[in-house]
Amino acid sequence: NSLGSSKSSEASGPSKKDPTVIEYWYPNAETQGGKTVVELINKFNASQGKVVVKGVYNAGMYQGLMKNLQSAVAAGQSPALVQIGWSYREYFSNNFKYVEPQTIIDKYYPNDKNFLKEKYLSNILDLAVNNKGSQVGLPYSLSVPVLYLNMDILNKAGINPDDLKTWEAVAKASEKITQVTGKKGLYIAEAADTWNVQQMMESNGAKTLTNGKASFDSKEGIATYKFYQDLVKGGSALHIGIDQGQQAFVSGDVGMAHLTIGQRKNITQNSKFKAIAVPSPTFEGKELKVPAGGSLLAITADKAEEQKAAWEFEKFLYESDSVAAWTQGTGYLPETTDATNNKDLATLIEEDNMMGAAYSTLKNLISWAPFPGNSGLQAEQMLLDMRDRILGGGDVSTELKKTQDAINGLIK
Amino acid sequence: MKIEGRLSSVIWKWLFIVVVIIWIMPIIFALGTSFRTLQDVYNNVLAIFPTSLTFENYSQLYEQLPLFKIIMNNFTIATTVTILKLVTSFLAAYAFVYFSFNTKKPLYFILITTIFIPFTVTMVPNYLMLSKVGLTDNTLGVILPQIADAAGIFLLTQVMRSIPYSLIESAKLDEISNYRIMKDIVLPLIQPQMTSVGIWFFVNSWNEFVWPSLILKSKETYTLPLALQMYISSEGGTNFAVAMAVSVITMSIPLLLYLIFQKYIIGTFTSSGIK
Amino acid sequence: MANIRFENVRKLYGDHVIIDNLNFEIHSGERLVLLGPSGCGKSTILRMIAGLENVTEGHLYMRNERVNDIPPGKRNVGMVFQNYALYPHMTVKENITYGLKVKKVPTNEIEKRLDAAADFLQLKPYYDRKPSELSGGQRQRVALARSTVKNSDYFLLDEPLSNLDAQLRISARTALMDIHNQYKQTMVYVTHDQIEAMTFGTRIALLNKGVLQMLDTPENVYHRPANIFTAKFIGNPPANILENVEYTNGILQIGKQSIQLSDYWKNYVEKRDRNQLVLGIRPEHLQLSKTPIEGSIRAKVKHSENQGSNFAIHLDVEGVNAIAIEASNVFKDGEEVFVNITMDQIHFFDKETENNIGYPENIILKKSQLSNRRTNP
Amino acid sequence: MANIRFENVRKLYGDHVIIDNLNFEIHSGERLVLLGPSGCGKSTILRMIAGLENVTEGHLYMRNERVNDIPPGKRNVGMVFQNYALYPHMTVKENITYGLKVKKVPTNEIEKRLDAAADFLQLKPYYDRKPSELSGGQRQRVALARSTVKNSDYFLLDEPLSNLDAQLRISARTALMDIHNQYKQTMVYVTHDQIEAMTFGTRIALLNKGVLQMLDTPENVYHRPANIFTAKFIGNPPANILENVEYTNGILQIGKQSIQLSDYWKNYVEKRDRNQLVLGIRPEHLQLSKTPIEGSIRAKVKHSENQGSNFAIHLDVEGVNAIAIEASNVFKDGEEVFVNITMDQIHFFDKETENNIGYPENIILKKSQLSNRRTNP
Amino acid sequence: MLVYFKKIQWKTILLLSPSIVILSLFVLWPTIYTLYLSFFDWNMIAPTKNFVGLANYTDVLTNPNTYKVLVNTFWYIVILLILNFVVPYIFAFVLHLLIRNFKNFFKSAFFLPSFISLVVGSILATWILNPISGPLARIAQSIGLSIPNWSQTQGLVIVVISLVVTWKVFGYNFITLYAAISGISNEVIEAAKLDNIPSWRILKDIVMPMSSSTGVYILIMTIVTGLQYVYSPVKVITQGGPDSASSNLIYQSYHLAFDIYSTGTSAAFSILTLGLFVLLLFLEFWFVERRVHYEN
Ligand SMILES: Nc1ncnc2c1ncn2[C@@H]1O[C@H](COP(=O)(O)OP(=O)(O)OP(=O)(O)O)[C@@H](O)[C@H]1O
Ligand SMILES: Nc1ncnc2c1ncn2[C@@H]1O[C@H](COP(=O)(O)OP(=O)(O)OP(=O)(O)O)[C@@H](O)[C@H]1O
Ligand SMILES: [Mg+2]
Ligand SMILES: [Mg+2]
Repeated sequence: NSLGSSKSSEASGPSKKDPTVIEYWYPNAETQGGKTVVELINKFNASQGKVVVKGVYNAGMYQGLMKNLQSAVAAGQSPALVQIGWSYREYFSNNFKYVEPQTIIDKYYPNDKNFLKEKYLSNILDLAVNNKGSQVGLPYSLSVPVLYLNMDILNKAGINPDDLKTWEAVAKASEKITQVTGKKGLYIAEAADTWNVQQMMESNGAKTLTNGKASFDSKEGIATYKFYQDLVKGGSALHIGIDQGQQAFVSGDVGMAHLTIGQRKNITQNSKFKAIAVPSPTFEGKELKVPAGGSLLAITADKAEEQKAAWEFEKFLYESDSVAAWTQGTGYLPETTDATNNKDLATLIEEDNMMGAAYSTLKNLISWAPFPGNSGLQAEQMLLDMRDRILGGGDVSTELKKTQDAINGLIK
Repeated sequence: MKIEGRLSSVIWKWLFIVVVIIWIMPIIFALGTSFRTLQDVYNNVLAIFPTSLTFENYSQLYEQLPLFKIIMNNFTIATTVTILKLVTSFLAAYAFVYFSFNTKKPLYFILITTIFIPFTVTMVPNYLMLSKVGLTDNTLGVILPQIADAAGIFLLTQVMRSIPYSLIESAKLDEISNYRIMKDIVLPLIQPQMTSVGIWFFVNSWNEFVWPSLILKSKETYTLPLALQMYISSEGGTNFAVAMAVSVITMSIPLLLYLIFQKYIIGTFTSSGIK
Repeated sequence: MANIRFENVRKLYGDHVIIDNLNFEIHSGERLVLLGPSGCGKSTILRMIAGLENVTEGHLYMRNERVNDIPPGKRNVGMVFQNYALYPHMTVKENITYGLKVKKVPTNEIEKRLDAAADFLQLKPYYDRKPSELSGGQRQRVALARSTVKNSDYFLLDEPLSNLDAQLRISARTALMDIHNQYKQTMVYVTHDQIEAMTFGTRIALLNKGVLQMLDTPENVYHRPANIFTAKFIGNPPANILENVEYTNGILQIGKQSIQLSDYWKNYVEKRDRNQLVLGIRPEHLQLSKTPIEGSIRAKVKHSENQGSNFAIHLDVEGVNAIAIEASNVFKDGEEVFVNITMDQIHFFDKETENNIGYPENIILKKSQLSNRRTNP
Repeated sequence: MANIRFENVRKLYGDHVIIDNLNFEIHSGERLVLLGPSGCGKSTILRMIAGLENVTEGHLYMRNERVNDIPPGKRNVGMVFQNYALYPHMTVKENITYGLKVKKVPTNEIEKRLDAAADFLQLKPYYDRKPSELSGGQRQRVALARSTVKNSDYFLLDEPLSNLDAQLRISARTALMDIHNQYKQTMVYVTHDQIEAMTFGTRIALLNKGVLQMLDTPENVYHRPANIFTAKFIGNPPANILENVEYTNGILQIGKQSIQLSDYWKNYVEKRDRNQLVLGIRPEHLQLSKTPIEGSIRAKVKHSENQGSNFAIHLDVEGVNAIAIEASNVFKDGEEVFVNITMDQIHFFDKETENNIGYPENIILKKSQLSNRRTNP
Repeated sequence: MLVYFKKIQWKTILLLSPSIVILSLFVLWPTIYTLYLSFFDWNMIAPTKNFVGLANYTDVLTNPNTYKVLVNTFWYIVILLILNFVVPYIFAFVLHLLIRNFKNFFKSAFFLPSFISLVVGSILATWILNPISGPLARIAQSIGLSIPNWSQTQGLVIVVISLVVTWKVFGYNFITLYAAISGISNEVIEAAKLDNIPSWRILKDIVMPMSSSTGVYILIMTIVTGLQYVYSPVKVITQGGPDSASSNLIYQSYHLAFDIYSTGTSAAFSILTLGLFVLLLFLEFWFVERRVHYEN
């Protein structure tokens, strides 16, 4: 990257002082707002002459980005600004050097003193605070799971979307869909994480973590997994990988799909049926909880110049127009309070049923199973394996107990 | 060959045709998909050929990426890797087969063992090494570790060992230099294997993804497999149609080269009777 | 001085002793024919001279220099391999000229040599064929042509004409002699064809199981075989060997019959003080008659073989097989005939050592009359 | 009825016509020797019989059945390949027994056949060697052994003994005859060895450039050659051919000299109404003398060749090369000699067609006396 | 055989040095470094490495997942050997000796998928074999059948992933074996045909031994690179799931290193994997090599 950056600094030659060149790493594929990222960078670079941002796309989502970051940092070449997936919050903050945004503000930008408080809801800002209380970065993309509905199928099966407020109702609807239409009733995303399951668990009163220890092996935890397992066993819910699952839903073979709001564009643009979304369901009599997906922006630059440049760029990204563009490009939720100042965004949230459904759950946001220390990634893998085993027919209580013990063994 | 032979050869021929169909179908599917809109792909899964032909996927690519530059990068890398691998493998194999020296066996064993070393072992140390000398985001940095592959040495050694030794003896009697023996005798005789392994090297380097994705950062240095990754995402969904357009571009270039030289390449596989 | 000298050469393949203590010299410019039964080590000797096979023990000299460690390319040796070793991917023409091209021999010189070789071997029509498109004999001729164009100091030929028809073989042989007369290379020639051996070689080396049996001119090898092996190996049909011949007082007892030995033989044998002997005589030196002649012995005709120009009459002489050669066949199978032995033409071998016991002086004189050496054509 | 019949067979390799319109029959149980110059198509014919090469045009019958489309494995043919085609990865023993094992011949039967073959080919010591560890002749013997153990109806041998020494060749040939007498396979045998051809074949087929020249018993092929090609090809040295012989009134004009033809020839030739003739006579039918005899012609000795049992005297007869065979050599190079021609033994060929014009009746009688056929040993 | 080459060592050095230098630099050195790392608890970026002795090895060896992955690897090897070694051998033999027409067509057609990357192959497989809405599923549905949920089914997932790898590797193995088989002297095979040896025995007893030098190469490469190739489809399709059912040794060491950032255990895992492979190679040299036919 040293070659690349020197090249771009030459390109912007005539200014008196060479502009500071910084790298910004992002994982957004073209289907996930990659184009918007490039537009925002270009816009920023054109707007001023002191900083040149070089965007670096990293394939393989947050995981791929982390892998590359790991190698780059080991080689002493970290970028200035990176998008870190929520699930990597603990691992990142424990192992990489970063600067808290407030530090930079205090040092170089006293005028921005209240920037954080003013821009974010506190529950959202807290998503980026690690277990040790450090503000690792600022929330950037926010995604929540919603329940997408294929209205063609639902109408045929005679199901009212307004009834789908609880998982119990969803389960009934799923069975009915299969009975009436012969199609699959429900698909709950099975990505390489247990995000969607966590939504169910927490909304059933189970706690993934209590006081830094795994605690999902509770009555509610078991009940939730049993519920999920029965859905799959019953045959109306689909048990399949994320790529094939979303393909099946967009192709019109599934009635309901519990997927990230990030899929909004994909679904609206490519499906032929009438697609709407409702907020993630909760369990009867329980409070709705939705774990936040998406990423935070962390500053990894260590030179003062670069830190400043990174902050300048970050500030630009949080301008309401930028956030609006970002939200529209990615399908994520706006993370800042003033984002709705942008008219387009405001109308979008108001008029787009899917966006609205997601937006309405912002207040229910919780953070994504922040297992402490370095064990987080391994714990996540264990949860994943457990999910596979349970959906494959394993005994719920034993599996939960086994996995919880194993994770707590790790944490200890 | 004759009557009975004919019967079984008919059965085999049909079996071959079935396999060929299975082998080719995905390619046709990819080709067809690349000319359809994503919506069309989702909703008419069975239609292999586009209901309405669109070049949208390709034009989208052309707009978003420095496509020509990327293809050139790919080409430079794959060609260099292939040539360097073939040359070094050939030289080493020749030494292993026709020279004798006391450390030959252990040395050969060690080199062959390197084939067994998974890329996970070498990836990070290589990255650290190359970034130290400033070869990240650089074509050379992509090329170098790819050359380190003993598979060619292995194959060519095995093949050279099946050349009748009397041919080499005959040349030795005429005081033909090793260089000429390589060029005039060994090389023509192992040409089929050189060709097949050469194509293999080229195609694999052409399609290499893991290593370049680690080392290449800017779109100007990208290769096609990296471009493909830009359309694959578990979060936002995969743009299958555009991904297939990238794939079609990616596969069509080596394929085109193959078709141009096909007569020559396949011809080398029919030269029977080395011995 | 392109000579070759073997000094105490031993050659092993693994544990197998192939050549055991070989000592002999091939003179510069001679045509030495290597003869011997299949598997006796002929090709191995050629390969050692060429440097393709290392000498396990002993010394090999060429040009009076020890060459054990000189690589093949440095010995200036041309060789026709027994299995041809043609380059399968080159055409006939390329096969023949490849070595010259690499040596940067001028093109017109290459063409000249190619044409000459292809001419006498009748290869012109096949210039552009690959070896796989040739018949066995054609391949052999290409191999021969390839080494003749080389004009090397040493020329080793391992059964170079074995797959050719008789007429082509004769003309090729004659051409090879012409080439030799022109360049005077040192030729070592392996053949199984006796006539070829007799007509081509200035000397013949006869080997058995890696041991040299006799090394002499064709005449001497034929007419004065050094041992039973040589007598039996040379000649077609081979010499008749009558073992268990008792000598007493000038009388040879052969089975139940006896013949009187001529005086000079009598004196000679008596001086050697032996009475257990082995008698050897060539088929053409047995005369058959239907009626007894003085000094002849009885035999029975077993069968006769038409060999084209003459007949081989297989006899039973006192229970031992013997063959006589007659120009025409007037004998019936099973008939009794009388065999007359020409005393001048017999050989006596020691029963133990199997070596020839030698000849009385006046036989040597007579034999030398026969061996009025042919000059080169 | 294991016969073989070629009907209008043509064989092309690409554009090359190798065999053009071949018609002949090989009788069941006979030993046919295929003779012909190198590259004339002998191996191709064997390969067509074996089914390894398809017949381009025409019909090939075996057991009176058309076999053009029968695969090789179904023809029950054993074959010795010219270049052996041994399995390089199998030992000698495995090479010989592999086919039998696959056929599930009982083990003791396999052992018996193996032993018998290895015995007569002296292969026992090499059972466990790979072909690469054998000498050329040993490899050839393995190839021969492999096909003899097969006991097939047809037995094709492509120069099976070419790399063996004379003695081994004779014993192998005898053993092959024994095997043949026992199993009466139809044998087709390619050889370049004339004596082998004469002694082994019940009939000889002589080919040239894919065209059949003569197919007859060895005696007839030798003594009554059908055409100039046959006369020149058979015999070692070959028959002397004097072209440009003028016939007028019972006188043959040979160069500047003339001889009187015997009466029966005179009548015969005159009836045929020719005066441009080609005269053929075998070397052994020329008698040389130092002094002129009635009816002899002058010639000059060019050189003489020692052939072991006799001498080949190369002559210059009116500018034409000729060869005479003499038991001993009393002639000096350059000496003038007188050549006497045995009238019974001469052949006349048509100058255009090159075919033999035939023989007067009383010669046929005399010749048939010579061809007192050998019985089998 | 020739001995003269012994003296000209500098030529040997000249010919071998490019390969040795490159392999040492980019393969051997990293391996030694990895061996070194396997004794530490480290994640590549932390400032200090903790020496833990053999702890990483005991970790790996006591983890039941390791054995699961080992068993998977075994099945991958078995399936890949059948599909990418045995079958192409048979196909190459049949095409060379039993089929007369369209040879070049078949050669090209078999070879064609080799041009496509495994990533693309995997994406295609995900789509085409989607058990709900893939084209194959649609066809199956229309005749009343259904496609098993292979990506979530233990065992089956290994088979399908092996098939994806086969799709790519088959053609190369096929063409390489074909080249070797067509190099066998025709007459040797003819000799066998004359003896009415059945085709399968010709393949087994003559063609396989005589092409065995190339055969050994394909055999080993099928195992080694086959397992490495499995990485791509696993990464794209299943990420090792369900519950590691599709993981193998290579993927697992990748997973440990880059998903879990357990550099030390990954290093130990890789070293153990390597040890296993070297053992396999040794066995090969011991049992197979001596039966391989080499001309020299
Ligand atoms: N593949 C081929 N293409 C063209 N011509 C060929 C091919 N194979 C053989 N020939 C030609 O066919 C002719 C007959 O070959 P064949 O092997 O039958 O000869 P042959 O009589 O056995 O000769 P020899 O005694 O030398 O073995 C030869 O002139 C040869 O050059
Ligand atoms: N690699 C080997 N290992 C063991 N023995 C061998 C090897 N090569 C040759 N021999 C043996 O060495 C002996 C001599 O072989 P050589 O080839 O010199 O015989 P030859 O006289 O040329 O016989 P031929 O006339 O049959 O060609 C033979 O008995 C052969 O079996
Ligand atoms: Mg030999
Ligand atoms: Mg032939």
